[in-house]
Amino acid sequence: MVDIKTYDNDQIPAWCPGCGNFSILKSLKQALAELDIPPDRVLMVSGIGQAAKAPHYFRCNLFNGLHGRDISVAVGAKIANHNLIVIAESGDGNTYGEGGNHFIHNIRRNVNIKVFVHNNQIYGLTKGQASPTSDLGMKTKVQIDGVLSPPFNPIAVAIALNASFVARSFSGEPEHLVAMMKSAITHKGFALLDILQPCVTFNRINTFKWYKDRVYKLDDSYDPTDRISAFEKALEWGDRIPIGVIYVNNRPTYEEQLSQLKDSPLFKIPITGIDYSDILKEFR
Amino acid sequence: MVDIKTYDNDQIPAWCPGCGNFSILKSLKQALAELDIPPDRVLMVSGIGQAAKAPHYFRCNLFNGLHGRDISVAVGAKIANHNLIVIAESGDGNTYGEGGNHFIHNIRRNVNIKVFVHNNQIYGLTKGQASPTSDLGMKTKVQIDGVLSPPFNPIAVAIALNASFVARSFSGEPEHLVAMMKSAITHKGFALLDILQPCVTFNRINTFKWYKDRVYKLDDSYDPTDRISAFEKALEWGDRIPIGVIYVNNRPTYEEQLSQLKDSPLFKIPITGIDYSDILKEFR
Amino acid sequence: MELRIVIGGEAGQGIQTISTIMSKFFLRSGYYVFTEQSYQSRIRGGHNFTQVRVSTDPILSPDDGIDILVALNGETIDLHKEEVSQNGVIIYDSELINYEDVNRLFFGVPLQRIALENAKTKLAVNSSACGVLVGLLDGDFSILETIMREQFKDPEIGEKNVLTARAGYEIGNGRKDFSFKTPFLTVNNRLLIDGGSAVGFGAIVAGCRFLSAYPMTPGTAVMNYLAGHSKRYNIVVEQAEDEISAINMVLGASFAGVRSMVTTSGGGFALMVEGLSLAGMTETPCVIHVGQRPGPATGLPTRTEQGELLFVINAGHGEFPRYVTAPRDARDAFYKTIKAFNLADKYQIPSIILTDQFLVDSMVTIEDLELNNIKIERYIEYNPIRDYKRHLITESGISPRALPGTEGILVITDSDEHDEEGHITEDLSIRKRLVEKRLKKGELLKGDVEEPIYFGVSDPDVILVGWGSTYGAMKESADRLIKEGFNVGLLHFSDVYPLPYKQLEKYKNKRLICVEGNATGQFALLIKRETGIDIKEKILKYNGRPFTPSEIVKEVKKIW
Amino acid sequence: MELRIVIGGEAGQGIQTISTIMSKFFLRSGYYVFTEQSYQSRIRGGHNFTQVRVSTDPILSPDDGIDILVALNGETIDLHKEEVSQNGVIIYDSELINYEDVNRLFFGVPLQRIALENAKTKLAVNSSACGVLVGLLDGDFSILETIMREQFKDPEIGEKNVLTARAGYEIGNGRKDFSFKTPFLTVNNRLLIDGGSAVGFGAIVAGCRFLSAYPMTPGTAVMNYLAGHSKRYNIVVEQAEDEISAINMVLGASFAGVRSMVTTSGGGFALMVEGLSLAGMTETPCVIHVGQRPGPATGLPTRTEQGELLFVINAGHGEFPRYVTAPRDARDAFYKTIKAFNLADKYQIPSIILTDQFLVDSMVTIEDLELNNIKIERYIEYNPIRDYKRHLITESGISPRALPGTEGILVITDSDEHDEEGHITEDLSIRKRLVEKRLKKGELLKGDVEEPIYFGVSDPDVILVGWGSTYGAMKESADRLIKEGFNVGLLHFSDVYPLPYKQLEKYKNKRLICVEGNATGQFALLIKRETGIDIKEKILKYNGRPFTPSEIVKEVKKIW
Ligand SMILES: Cc1ncc(C[n+]2csc(CCOP(=O)(O)OP(=O)(O)O)c2C)c(N)n1
Ligand SMILES: Cc1ncc(C[n+]2csc(CCOP(=O)(O)OP(=O)(O)O)c2C)c(N)n1
Ligand code: SF4
Ligand code: SF4
Ligand SMILES: [Mg+2]
Ligand SMILES: [Mg+2]
Repeated sequence: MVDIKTYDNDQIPAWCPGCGNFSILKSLKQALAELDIPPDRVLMVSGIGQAAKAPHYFRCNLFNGLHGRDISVAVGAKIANHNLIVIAESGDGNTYGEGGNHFIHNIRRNVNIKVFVHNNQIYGLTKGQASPTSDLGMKTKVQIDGVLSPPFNPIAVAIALNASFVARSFSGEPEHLVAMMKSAITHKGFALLDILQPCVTFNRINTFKWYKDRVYKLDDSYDPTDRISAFEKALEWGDRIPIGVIYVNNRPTYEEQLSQLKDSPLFKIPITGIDYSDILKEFR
Repeated sequence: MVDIKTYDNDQIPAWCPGCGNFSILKSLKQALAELDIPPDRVLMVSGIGQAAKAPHYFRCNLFNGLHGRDISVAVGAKIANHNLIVIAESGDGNTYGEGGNHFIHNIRRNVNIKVFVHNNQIYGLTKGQASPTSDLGMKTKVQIDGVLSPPFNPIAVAIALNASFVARSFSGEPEHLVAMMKSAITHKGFALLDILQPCVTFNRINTFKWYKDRVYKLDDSYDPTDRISAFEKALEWGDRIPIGVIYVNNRPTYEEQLSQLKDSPLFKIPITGIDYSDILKEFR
Repeated sequence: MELRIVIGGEAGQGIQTISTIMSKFFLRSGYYVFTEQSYQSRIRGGHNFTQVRVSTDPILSPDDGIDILVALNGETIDLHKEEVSQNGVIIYDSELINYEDVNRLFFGVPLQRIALENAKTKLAVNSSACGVLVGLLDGDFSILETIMREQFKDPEIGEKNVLTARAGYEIGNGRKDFSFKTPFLTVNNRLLIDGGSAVGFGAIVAGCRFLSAYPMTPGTAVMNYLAGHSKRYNIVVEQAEDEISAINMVLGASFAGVRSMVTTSGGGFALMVEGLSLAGMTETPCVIHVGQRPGPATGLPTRTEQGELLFVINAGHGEFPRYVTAPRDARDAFYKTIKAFNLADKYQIPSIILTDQFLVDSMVTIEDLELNNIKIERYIEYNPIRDYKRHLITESGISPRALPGTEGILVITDSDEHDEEGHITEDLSIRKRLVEKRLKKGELLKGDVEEPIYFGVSDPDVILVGWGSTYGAMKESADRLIKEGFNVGLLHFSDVYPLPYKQLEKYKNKRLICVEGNATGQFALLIKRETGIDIKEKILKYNGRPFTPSEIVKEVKKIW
Repeated sequence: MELRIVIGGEAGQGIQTISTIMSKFFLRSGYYVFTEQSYQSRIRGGHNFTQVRVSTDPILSPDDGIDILVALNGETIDLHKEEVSQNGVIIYDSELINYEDVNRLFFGVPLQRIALENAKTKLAVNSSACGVLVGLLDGDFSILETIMREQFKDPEIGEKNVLTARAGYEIGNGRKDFSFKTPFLTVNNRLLIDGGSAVGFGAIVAGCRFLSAYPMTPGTAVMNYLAGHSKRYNIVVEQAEDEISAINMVLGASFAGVRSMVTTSGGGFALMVEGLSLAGMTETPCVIHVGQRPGPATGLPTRTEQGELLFVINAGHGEFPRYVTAPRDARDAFYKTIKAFNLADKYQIPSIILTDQFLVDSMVTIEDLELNNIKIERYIEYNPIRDYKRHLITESGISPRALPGTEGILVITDSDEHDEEGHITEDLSIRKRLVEKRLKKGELLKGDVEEPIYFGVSDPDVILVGWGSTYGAMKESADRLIKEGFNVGLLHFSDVYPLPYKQLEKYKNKRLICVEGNATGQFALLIKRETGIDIKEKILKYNGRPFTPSEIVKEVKKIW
């Protein structure tokens, strides 16, 4: 088995002490190790934000791109080399805000990538503005009267888009988190994992305790294949917040449907020594 | 009452004969006339596409902007002058594709604008590529193996986002369409009206007959305030397609929540002759 | 011999079909053809037209004047009859179009009736028109017949259309007073190609195996081309949800090792500008095809302009090198597309292919393409490298490129400023070195750009300076001016950035006139910025239509 | 008298609080202050520092060297001790930082213990540090006390912090060997203002009542400023879902009659480029604040650079006029922001305010702002106009502007090419006239740009040329060089596009040296492109930090 240490590198996290990101970082290392995936097979793609720095603290391949655009990069890379395990890891502002259009359309596209969102319900790196998932009424330097728009519910939206795999976990439940990460990674298709993550510096509402008091694990009696009940479950957000696999819908991935990718990853297909006479004929 | 002719101008529609857009154009004129709204109070905003040309064929104020960005322009204009009736009118590609991020976040924002989408399940103006709402398997010059991604369901997504008003109609049912338009316009809040519209040139699957055979009107027994059953209704798409008001959720509009807009529309508030000594004090 | 045919009518009447069939017909009859399309941003109605210009000599542009006008509606006659030459003719449907003015010029033919009688469908009206044309021109009907049979997959429909065409041919051939004739000349190996297909074919030959784009005229042509050939050549073509996604997908695919491109127009490119900067920062090769059309904003979606030169050269926040080439014709577009891919890989930079609607949509006859000498170089290290650093600082500024997934190494890059390994850094001395590394590549790149073509007399009084798709019209106008005794030369650029300046230096003391398809003289500004040479005289066009040689000749004479 | 204080430590230790309080303290004591911030893109940890430069004469930039180093952690001492001047001092927490090297330079104070003892919280460590500083400098404690009481809304907390500060004061004032003193000088009417607030305040005074933006350093400062004043001044500040939405919302609001702006940085601006072109086409006024930071891509998010000049000038597809101003300091930023709004309305064009992180984040003492003479002109017709045409072709190119909702008229505009009424058109002769109409406004605009400041000897041998936020450092370096006997002048631009060229023409035969905060000499390229003047010598800096006068003096001497 791959040792969890294989994933360590010498970068020092630039996060605040006590930030929920640390446990997410560690959990992902553990999940990858437990799945026996070597670092050179993993490509992490991230956007910009505190969460999006996470992949720098892993030993693995990394494309740290633009704010909100990581899912597109991840999809391109996966199409080019579907042997890679491609994980897009970023924050809630990045993925649900700036990147919202890629979020919704890639759920439809169903490329086999994993999207792990550190959802701290705030813009951390830019010093505490509201994010799409911020609670109503949260006051910030920009939202001086408090947030006016109800929070974006990524789980409900993903279900509305008939996503292939939708789960939620909490950075304060590392065991659960590792399990969710493993399920997401082994799932064949686009997998969304929304991870509740306390931001100790800017989010004074949704604290560790706030989450801890509310989250509960879905048990075996819950059937994640029923779309309507999954939608109902997705709307649960208040005194009780469900964590676990909320919806699964095994549908063909994008890659599977392309005959171009059947024999070999795209990047390996030779591009020289090809006979183009049929094209030339079209021009005559 | 405002005469429907008040809305006519001398522009000649650049649409194909038989296109579903004609009846939508006429229905909106009728809805506005029946609501007794004079043209100079109406601001239509549109993006780019065949549908987005529609406002040129109305006598009213018009900002015909960029592909996919009309909702943002409409929201800005409504904030600046909330006395205007602001309608964003465009196609499915425009609103659900390029404009997807504005679609989802403005549903949350709930500015009192109306979004009328001519949903022909195709990109008309650019000659027939798949749109986000195209049916699985539809073949085009780009989608040579047929569409691989399941269609974007605007109704379900809007409900997942707890939209204020969500309805569907069909260009082939002008009476129903006029009624839906009137409900949307009189509703206080962001109102989405998805209008099924045959494209006689490029969409050979979802023809007038195809829609006609499938659409059915929701009757009084249907309760559009129940979010879960609305979601269930939203998933109905196949042999039977419901039309009508699918979901209503009366929540405060963005404008209502701003004390800045209480006394006067923003554009009327004087900007000269103001005493700035309190600001100067902050710098001393 | 030269012949100018214009086919006009509403969108949806099949103008394009007639012009394509006829262009092929002339090609196979041994003539040179240039076919230019003027169409509106609508699917049905309006007024569209196509000019098919035919010659025994190579031609690279449309020209003013009409010898045969095929009018599919009455409006076409109204709009174009003044342009018809003295010994020209106007072909129109004598049963559908009531046209009063009956003189030698007019040639009424019951085009639709012929179609109905022979093919039992109005749709075959295109075939009757082609038949009439071939007959009128004393062409070889068997060539037309072959083309038609190729065109229709269903042999039965093919047969019907051939019948229709033959009926038209008989009528056309009956009119013996028409002075232009295009009998069969010779068998040749030439190609008939449009700029869009040239870029597309170039991309395929270059090894492009991933294209992501959002439809936008005229960029869509390249997407259609690659999609049409995707099965045979293992190309993945993905329609993105927006242009931002398109460029980012392409960067992901390129990072993972596949030659990748986007295709768009100015408005779509505007949305890719942040991604362009990302390509610069992460040193990820990519190729961007920008088909220009008149702006600002949506502008005139189906028309042509050269209005994006300064925009693409300066686009993107921060400083990084890029290669910009503006192919001068379809042949050049093919080779420059390949060059764009090679330079993108060599320097790990974005390459931009700057065409326009005119180049993309026009068909032209070119001599056979030489595919054997084409070099494809990837500059990728497929074997693991010890202590691999994606952004290693080297003498040239170019770091060895490896792919993620290569066993035993890790490939790391970052949109933030990074160290050589690719990790985010706040070390300002590293910052400085990385800036210099990236810009160094731009210096080297200067050695790879192609100097402009010079054409004309050896000691010219006046030199016309141009770039991109204006080449055909400018070359022909220079030709004509020289024949008329003007002491003129032409300096024409295809690679535009970095700007090749040696030829310019050589001619800098001549009287220079810049000819451009925009309103502000962008190329003149670029030349001034890069060389200090101030071209004060300009011939500018910005109404959405391409230059014609006649027009340039006239303008030059005006200011001579 | 001059004094340079540097406060260093980790992000989150309150460096900014100390520097803000101390800056205010010096302001109210009658000194000029310039406070510059160097911070990393993180919330806690790392190494940040602030320089508070104090003088009896006006100053507009930071400078090299330190007279007092306040070290909140040990790393600060390691990194900065070499810069501390001979008669300087290093203040550090003697109980938390173990520092071996004990000599005259070091001044250990139990800062945290003082805080705990007096305020019962570590957080008050900032107040103890301020107290020590004021004591050491023989400052007027009552001024510090007042500032602190203003700072804390809760009087009890204020009291505790004053207590803490006083304890620090006693310790600081005990050290009498320190040679720099800042006793109370005079009461004055000066302001302490940072560039971000200057733009924000300028916008409010200009009548901006709608701002939409997506957070991005350093643009966010302006959003925060307007949000902070939104209730009092009826401003709507809306955080957009992305930058594309921000610019489009602003265009909607502006179209409907409200002065509106966006604020962002290069990367966010990249996403607004299509919207910029839309503003150009629809002739909708808008103001865009772009705070530059080092690129490409994410680059160094919290650092400074002048790397976006050519980008913003050339951004957008198609051709349309724009106004670009790069304020040279906070005072200029205030007035130029107002000018940007006025010109946007006058010409119905986009105006771009091009600042950078250095300008936005630095605080400076300026003489009182004159608000009475400020002119706000909207150029809007509020009364109905007969046969109103939004894009009427006029002599000047400027069409009368009316607002939608005006009774009896309709306001129509289009991103497609349109006729005078605003309706989409395919008429190519109208196209040509509309292009000319739009560009004509750009010609007129040239009459509104401000010529650069010339400063220096009357017949200089060398002229330093600069633009934007480099002014302070360049002015001071020119000052010093002149004092040292160098025959030097300074030509400094604030309005950069259209480029004012009269002064340049005047000095074009002098030896010019361009000083810029980028790696490619963008302003020199712009000057060459616009005037042909080729500035070959350049002093460029691109490590993310601003110029200092000492540095420029050194570089100039090197190449003199
Ligand atoms: C195009 C663009 N816009 C804005 C930014 C500035 N920015 C950087 S991170 C961030 C928000 C981060 O929030 P989130 O994604 O939730 O991550 P967190 O820091 O909370 O982990 C923003 C707005 C940017 N880098 N690029
Ligand atoms: C940024 C940008 N990308 C692409 C286009 C090209 N474009 C114009 S209309 C259109 C699609 C139209 O589809 P839809 O919105 O469904 O409208 P329809 O024509 O079907 O009514 C596209 C892709 C554009 N104008 N701008
Ligand atoms: S600001 Fe918040 S999210 Fe960012 S590192 Fe600190 S605690 Fe974590
Ligand atoms: S292409 Fe389709 S949508 Fe467009 S006008 Fe024609 S029928 Fe209507
Ligand atoms: Mg966050
Ligand atoms: Mg459509």
